[in-house]
Amino acid sequence: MIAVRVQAEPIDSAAAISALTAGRDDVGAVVSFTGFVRADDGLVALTLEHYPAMTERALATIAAEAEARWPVTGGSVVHRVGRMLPGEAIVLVAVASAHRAAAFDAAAFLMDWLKTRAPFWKSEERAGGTTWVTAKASDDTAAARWELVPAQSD
Amino acid sequence: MIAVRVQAEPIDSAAAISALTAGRDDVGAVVSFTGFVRADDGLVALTLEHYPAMTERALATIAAEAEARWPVTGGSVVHRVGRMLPGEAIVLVAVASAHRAAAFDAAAFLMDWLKTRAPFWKSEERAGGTTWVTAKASDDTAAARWELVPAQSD
Amino acid sequence: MIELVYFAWVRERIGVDGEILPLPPGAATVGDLLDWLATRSPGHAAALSERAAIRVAVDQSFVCFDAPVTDGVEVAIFPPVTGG
Amino acid sequence: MIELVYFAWVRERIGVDGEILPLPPGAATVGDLLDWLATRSPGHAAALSERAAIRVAVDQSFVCFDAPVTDGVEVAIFPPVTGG
Repeated sequence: MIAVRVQAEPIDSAAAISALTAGRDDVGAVVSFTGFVRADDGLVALTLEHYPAMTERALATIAAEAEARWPVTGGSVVHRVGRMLPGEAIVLVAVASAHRAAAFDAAAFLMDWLKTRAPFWKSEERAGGTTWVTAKASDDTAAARWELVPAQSD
Repeated sequence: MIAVRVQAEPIDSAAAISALTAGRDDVGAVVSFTGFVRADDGLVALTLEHYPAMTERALATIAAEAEARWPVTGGSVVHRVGRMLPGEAIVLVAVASAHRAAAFDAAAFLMDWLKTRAPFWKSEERAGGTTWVTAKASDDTAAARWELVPAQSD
Repeated sequence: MIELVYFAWVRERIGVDGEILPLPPGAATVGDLLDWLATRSPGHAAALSERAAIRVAVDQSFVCFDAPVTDGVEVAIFPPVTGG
Repeated sequence: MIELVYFAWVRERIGVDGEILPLPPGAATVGDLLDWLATRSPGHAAALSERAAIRVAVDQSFVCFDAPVTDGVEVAIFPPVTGG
């Protein structure tokens, strides 16, 4: 019910969001999150690398977990990979449900899990060179709200 | 920065959402909520009545409060009034920010406040007649998350 | 004079969108005003009988029943809001 | 044999996308495997020295360092994920 997709092409958020209600009259709420490349500190471009053999499985797991936790009527997770410029969308999460709390929570959950459990890595391109983005502790904290186990503990 | 609007015309969610990032490279996250008319229990149509002299002030207050609480880069609140059919959008809240937590929280806050502090009333039209929707205690509970005082206490 | 405006089922039960009335003698608060209004007609009584289901705004701001009412204000009376 | 695949700066420091190697004798866990890999070249050592910054997936599932490694599996080694 929650469709997942990884693509090199630009993300069409509007199409993915409107698809969740097209021809339906049982959807009461749609919540969407779109993440964009910011031009912070002279950023020129962002490149997303991923682990193709694992990505599909990880996204399907995330989607199944959200469906098990909330009564969603549909959803879409689209993650872009490759090189992208400031202002372009990196990721879209959209969830439809009969009621707003489920839609908000499922969308926040999907993002928190994506940030901590999906095999994507960002590198930032600036005039001075290219550097890998470091994982944020705040993302682990956000994921812990849902009582998710961390990706790995020693 | 958060634009508010009441209109009888259908809501164009895609346009309102994309306007928040058009020509910008400092937005990292956009969260949108769209509420729709559901065809529950044979619902034929929903009519939204409002208190025009107060609505504008209430929405501006809600927007100012969200801007004071979170570092948003922009936002849009559009509430429809009049008669609408199942599948049509009743309300749109969209918030842009540098980071996702602020965008999620501000959007949820705006919806919780709209549900409990904005002067709109829904009536539901069914084959058996038209009835006014009763306020839900769960909406007050959701609004209380933000330590908002209720709309009125005796 | 005060301007009264009614919404949703409060409006339907009273039967008018609003009315302009002199501030009743001795009415100092919103609660006093509601008590007096309820005596004006069976419709007013039906609209205002269940006080817990009534919300009031004075000059477009939500107020409590013990808020003061003074000459010249706009008093809106309606059920709890259900928008969004 | 096991198939090793590397991502992000782990890949860059080791200098290859991956390699197919025999399971080293005595290596029972992911931790044992990392210890042995770190001895293979200065690049491997640089990539694997800071163990707290390393995550591992076996057959595309995240595992802990004490998880078993057996012949025939795919072991992915990478930094903490930063997508989304």
